[in-house]
Amino acid sequence: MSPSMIRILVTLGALAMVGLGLALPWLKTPAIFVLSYGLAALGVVVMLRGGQISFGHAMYACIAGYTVAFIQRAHPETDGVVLVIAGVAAATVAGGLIGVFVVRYRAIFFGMLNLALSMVLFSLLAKLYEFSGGTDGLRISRPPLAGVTLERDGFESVLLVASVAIAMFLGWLVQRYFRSAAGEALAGVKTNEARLEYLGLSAQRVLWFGYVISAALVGMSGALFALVQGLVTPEMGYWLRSGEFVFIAILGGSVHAFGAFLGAVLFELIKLTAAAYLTGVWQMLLGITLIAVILVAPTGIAGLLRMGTRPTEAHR
Amino acid sequence: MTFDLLLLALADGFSYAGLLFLVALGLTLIFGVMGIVNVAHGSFYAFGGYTAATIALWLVERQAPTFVLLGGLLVAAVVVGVILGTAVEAGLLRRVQDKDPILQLLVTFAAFMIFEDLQRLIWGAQPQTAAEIVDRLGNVELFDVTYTVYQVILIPAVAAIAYLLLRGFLRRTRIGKQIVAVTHSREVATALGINARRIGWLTFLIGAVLGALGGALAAPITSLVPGVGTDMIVLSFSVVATAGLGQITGALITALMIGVARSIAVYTMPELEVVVPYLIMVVVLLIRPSGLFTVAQARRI
Amino acid sequence: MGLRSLLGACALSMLALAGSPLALAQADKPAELKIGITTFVTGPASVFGVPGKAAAELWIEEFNAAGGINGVKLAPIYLDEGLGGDNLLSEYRRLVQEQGVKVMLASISSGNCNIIAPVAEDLKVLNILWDCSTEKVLEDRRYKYVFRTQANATTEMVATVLYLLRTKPDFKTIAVVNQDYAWGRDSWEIFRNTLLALKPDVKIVAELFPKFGAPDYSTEISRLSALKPDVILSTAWGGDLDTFVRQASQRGLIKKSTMVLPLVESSLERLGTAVPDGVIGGMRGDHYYLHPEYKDDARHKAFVQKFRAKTKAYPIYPVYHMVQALEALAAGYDKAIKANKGKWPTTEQVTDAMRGLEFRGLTRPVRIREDGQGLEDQMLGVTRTLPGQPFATLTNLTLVPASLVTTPVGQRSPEWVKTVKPDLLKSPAIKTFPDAGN
Amino acid sequence: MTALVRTEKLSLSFGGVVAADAIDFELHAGERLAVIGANGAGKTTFINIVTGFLKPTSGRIYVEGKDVTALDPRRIVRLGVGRSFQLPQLFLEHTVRQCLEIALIGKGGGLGFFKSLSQQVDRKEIDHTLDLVGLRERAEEPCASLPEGQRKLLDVAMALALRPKLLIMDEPTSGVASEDKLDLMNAVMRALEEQKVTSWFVEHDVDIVTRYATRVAAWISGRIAADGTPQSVLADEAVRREVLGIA
Repeated sequence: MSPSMIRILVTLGALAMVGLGLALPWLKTPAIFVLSYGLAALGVVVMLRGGQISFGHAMYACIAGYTVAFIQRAHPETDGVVLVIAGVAAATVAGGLIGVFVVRYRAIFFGMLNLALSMVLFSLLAKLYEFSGGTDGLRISRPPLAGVTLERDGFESVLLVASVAIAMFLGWLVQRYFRSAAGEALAGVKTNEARLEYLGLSAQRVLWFGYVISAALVGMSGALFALVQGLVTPEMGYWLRSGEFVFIAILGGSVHAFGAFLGAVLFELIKLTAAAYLTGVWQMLLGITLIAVILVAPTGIAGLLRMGTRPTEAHR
Repeated sequence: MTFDLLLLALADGFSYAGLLFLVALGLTLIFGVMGIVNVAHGSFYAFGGYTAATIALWLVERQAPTFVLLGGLLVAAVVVGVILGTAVEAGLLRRVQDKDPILQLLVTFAAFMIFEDLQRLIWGAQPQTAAEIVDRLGNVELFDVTYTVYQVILIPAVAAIAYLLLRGFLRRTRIGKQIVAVTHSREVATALGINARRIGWLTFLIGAVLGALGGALAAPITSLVPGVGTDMIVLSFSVVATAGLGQITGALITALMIGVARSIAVYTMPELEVVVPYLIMVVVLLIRPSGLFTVAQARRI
Repeated sequence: MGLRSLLGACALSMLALAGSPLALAQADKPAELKIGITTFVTGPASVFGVPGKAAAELWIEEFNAAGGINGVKLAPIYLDEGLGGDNLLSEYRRLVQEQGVKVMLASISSGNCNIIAPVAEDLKVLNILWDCSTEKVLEDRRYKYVFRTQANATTEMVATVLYLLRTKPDFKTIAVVNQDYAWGRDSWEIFRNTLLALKPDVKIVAELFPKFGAPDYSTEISRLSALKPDVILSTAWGGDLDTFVRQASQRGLIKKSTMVLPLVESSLERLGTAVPDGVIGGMRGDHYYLHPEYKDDARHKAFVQKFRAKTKAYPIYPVYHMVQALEALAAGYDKAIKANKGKWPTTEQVTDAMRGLEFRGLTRPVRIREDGQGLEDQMLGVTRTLPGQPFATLTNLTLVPASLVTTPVGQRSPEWVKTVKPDLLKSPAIKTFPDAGN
Repeated sequence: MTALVRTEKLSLSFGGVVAADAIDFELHAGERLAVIGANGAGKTTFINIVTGFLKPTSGRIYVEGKDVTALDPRRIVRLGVGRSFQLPQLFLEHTVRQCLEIALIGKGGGLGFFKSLSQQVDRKEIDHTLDLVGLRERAEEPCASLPEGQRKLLDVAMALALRPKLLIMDEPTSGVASEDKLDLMNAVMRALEEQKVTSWFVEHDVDIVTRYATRVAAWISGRIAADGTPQSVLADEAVRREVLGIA
């Protein structure tokens, strides 16, 4: 699929999302959740490009979400834009610090260390009731957006349009990153780290940049999620949530940045279908889908649609 | 904390560690041979528990003697381990064995999701248990505190027996030695004429039975509810990672360490109880990236 | 969302984009009244959700057979709370905004009630908090569209303290083992403050909050056995309560200390003979199939029988809560229709009617205050396993009127419970039922 | 004149096995060193130590007089020591051209995040390197589709792209059909000649050693048993017995 085709597809998808959301108000929240999950999966995709899988990335969504909640608790009138920026910043800084340690690890060890860290965060948030509200979490009331106080409907419309714009912009940015020196080197970490070192490049440094970028993306996801749900809970950082992000990333495929959003749409569709028609078996449905994708299309939907421009992806 | 309390904490810790160890043992064994972290292991635990509760209930209704009840738990573990283990290994993992390890891990994750719903479809949402066994085995007193024989004696004993049997099996039998060989190097073992595929399947079954045995032994003391495997998988995972993947004795020591640390936390700083296993795991992994008991291997190009 | 509705949605959005606004016509009297019911079908709280759902199915079937509300039948749509807050929110909105649901019964989880209440207000949909107990949701904010047809945590905990002090006035030490989430923490805070207001010399020797869904309480039980408190409180429920009670009973802890288990009624049948005699137990209201005032009431008795036939179990409190919510809904519509001179009311007319509404579920009548909070009387008792019975019965039952133990409108529970006076213990409104011949 | 590479009593042992035994070694600019020795004699281990991949138990390594003993491979690479591998180390998900582009990241502008890598690096330079090793025609193909010989060439080309002063090649002709070995070595040596790169290669084929090397070092059990002109080393009795297997 040519880049211009992808551009048209993405634009159409974005328009459809905004159009549907505005026409059918009940679709707004699922649409924002899709974008939020897509952003988080995009963060996971960045790590997958580097050949690393993290079963703890939801902790960055959690960090961003709680940052939003804490700031709002301290300063109730804080603008939503500021809250989101602060949330992303907190996740990014945390990613930078944690990254220094975790980029020394590879494969299952990388995954485990991230998992362990996220479980420490999860357990602490669940336990420190006075501080974090325990497992019930903290409420977030509707903040003004760019100085304007809105009713729920308007607020959600603005949030939807903003999320679409953010997702498009970040997706484009990440795709640029994949093609840049740092991004190609990241893919090099996956296929041949030793060679990278023998080219005078630090695989750890390359991976660290990727890690920070992925933390920021998941952080953005968490901040949006917190605003639209109006509540943050430790559940946002539980390992199952991280697993869902990985799930979506694999579903979408890591050959193109926008694959993550396709994955998120499919994921949400399955969940909503199951909720509406097959109560109680949504996990089974998701599990079967995942196995089918791995067996039939290991490069995900993006791979099926040949969104990757690399020849190898077509050759596989 | 007084000495008495420390002993009480040890008694609690041992019993907790016993269950944790059985589950972790299965997980680490499977990793050693297959190189896969099996997320569906949590489901083996849950299914083992539910099946044991069902069998125990049926036996109690028929006034079965205590040793039959205990045998029932064992049967449940073996049946569940063999059926689910075969389903996951032969039904799924074999089809993806030449794929990216990330995808292999995700296949077990998918299996876990499917089992979660399956388990609820079979046993419903009401809590289930097999408490009768505990009552029959009676109590012991320790510093004026009553303990159940089941918890402070039977569970640690079963864990110890499982450990010794497994170690003996791996060291002394032909198949056991083959398993060890595959753990060290699949290629070399295959070159030596070992059927690595069969060994993989067998190990997976043993691992699955151990996971299910953990659940079956938990059934008399816990209430089985949907989601019971979800926490167990990450907890046993932290034992395995802290010990070092594939380390059997390491898993035993780590399970004891986590079990005792956790119960000491309940006595001294209850707020930290849940965090303890994960804190230990993070600290250990930061200092010794491949776990406490793994011997570092030379890198090759 | 299925493919069909997605396609429909696409078509609709095209229309919308083409500039034809969707006019939502207000039919005078609908063919049926769609109501959304959120309940746990999955997850640990399905111990409440599944019986609650069964109750709804049973009640609605009968109600529709009898003609519904003025000939309008109820059409329930069930949502699974086990999907998690974000999905519940999406589904909730889909029901209201796409399916045209006018009344929502949501929800069991206090966390979900907190998420949903402000949404209901924004969507202008009548929402009945049918089972959650957090007192905060209606104390923190005044809602127009949100009501609770049962008591809240304050009512339940203050009544429990009263019963404990009346039954066992001389205890010196207490320990708590609650689940580590809002209900466990908040219920303890209310209980503790009330207790200290009524009996300041009580010593709290341990506050344990094992995590929600903990598989094992043996360490906590060892510690409590070493501490030997006179009273042990646990507001745990479901599998957690089962495990705790079973382990405490196996290890003799229950014989050493008096247990106070405000939600034990919902576990009695499952626990069988594991519950020893002498445990102080509650039922989140006055819901008991052996309610001394209603056990022979024809409607109650028939319902218990039908429920047992359907589920092979005795009804537990969420079953009664579900019936209360549905009865309140029916009564609210009836009242609004009368006020509207027989015409089908708007949602706003129903919400007006709900305030001050008095209705009866299967046990004592409940009145809804102007802040939306229901006044539901509380009953507590002491466990006793009668010979030949497969599970324990609550005896020595005492009914505490809700008006005595509920935070007055406009006040907040944390402050109010500190002002409770000891003479409350002797209030003549508290009614004790002598056990007849057993 | 300072040696390009010098080692001082370089030793490495693991688990009781001595892989490098107090090796003193020097390599000067302009030399073409061939290293011979039986499998397990320590040839590759020595390369791994010199390039920083393995750390010696004792001893020191100098590159142009600078002590590099504690440095990582990438720092040593930056001092002008390039390396190719017995098993070609390629980026198998990339094309031939992209492999070289990645190779040039360190040289041209570092880790950019926004500008496309193919625009960041000098296309002509890559074309030139591809011409040198004769891979220009396959530039846009995925490197996973190359036959072994061309993979070896690409492996060398990636190291060469950095314009090293010294190129260490670990068995450049292994795994290549014998009739293609000379073509491959010709292409490699032509490229090295053109860029005036000193070379050090491990080789088993005596014919290739005599044809291309100006100096030969023979490894036996973690030591350099003989070092000198090809004629003298290949005539050495111990070398003939232990390395070449000629009685």
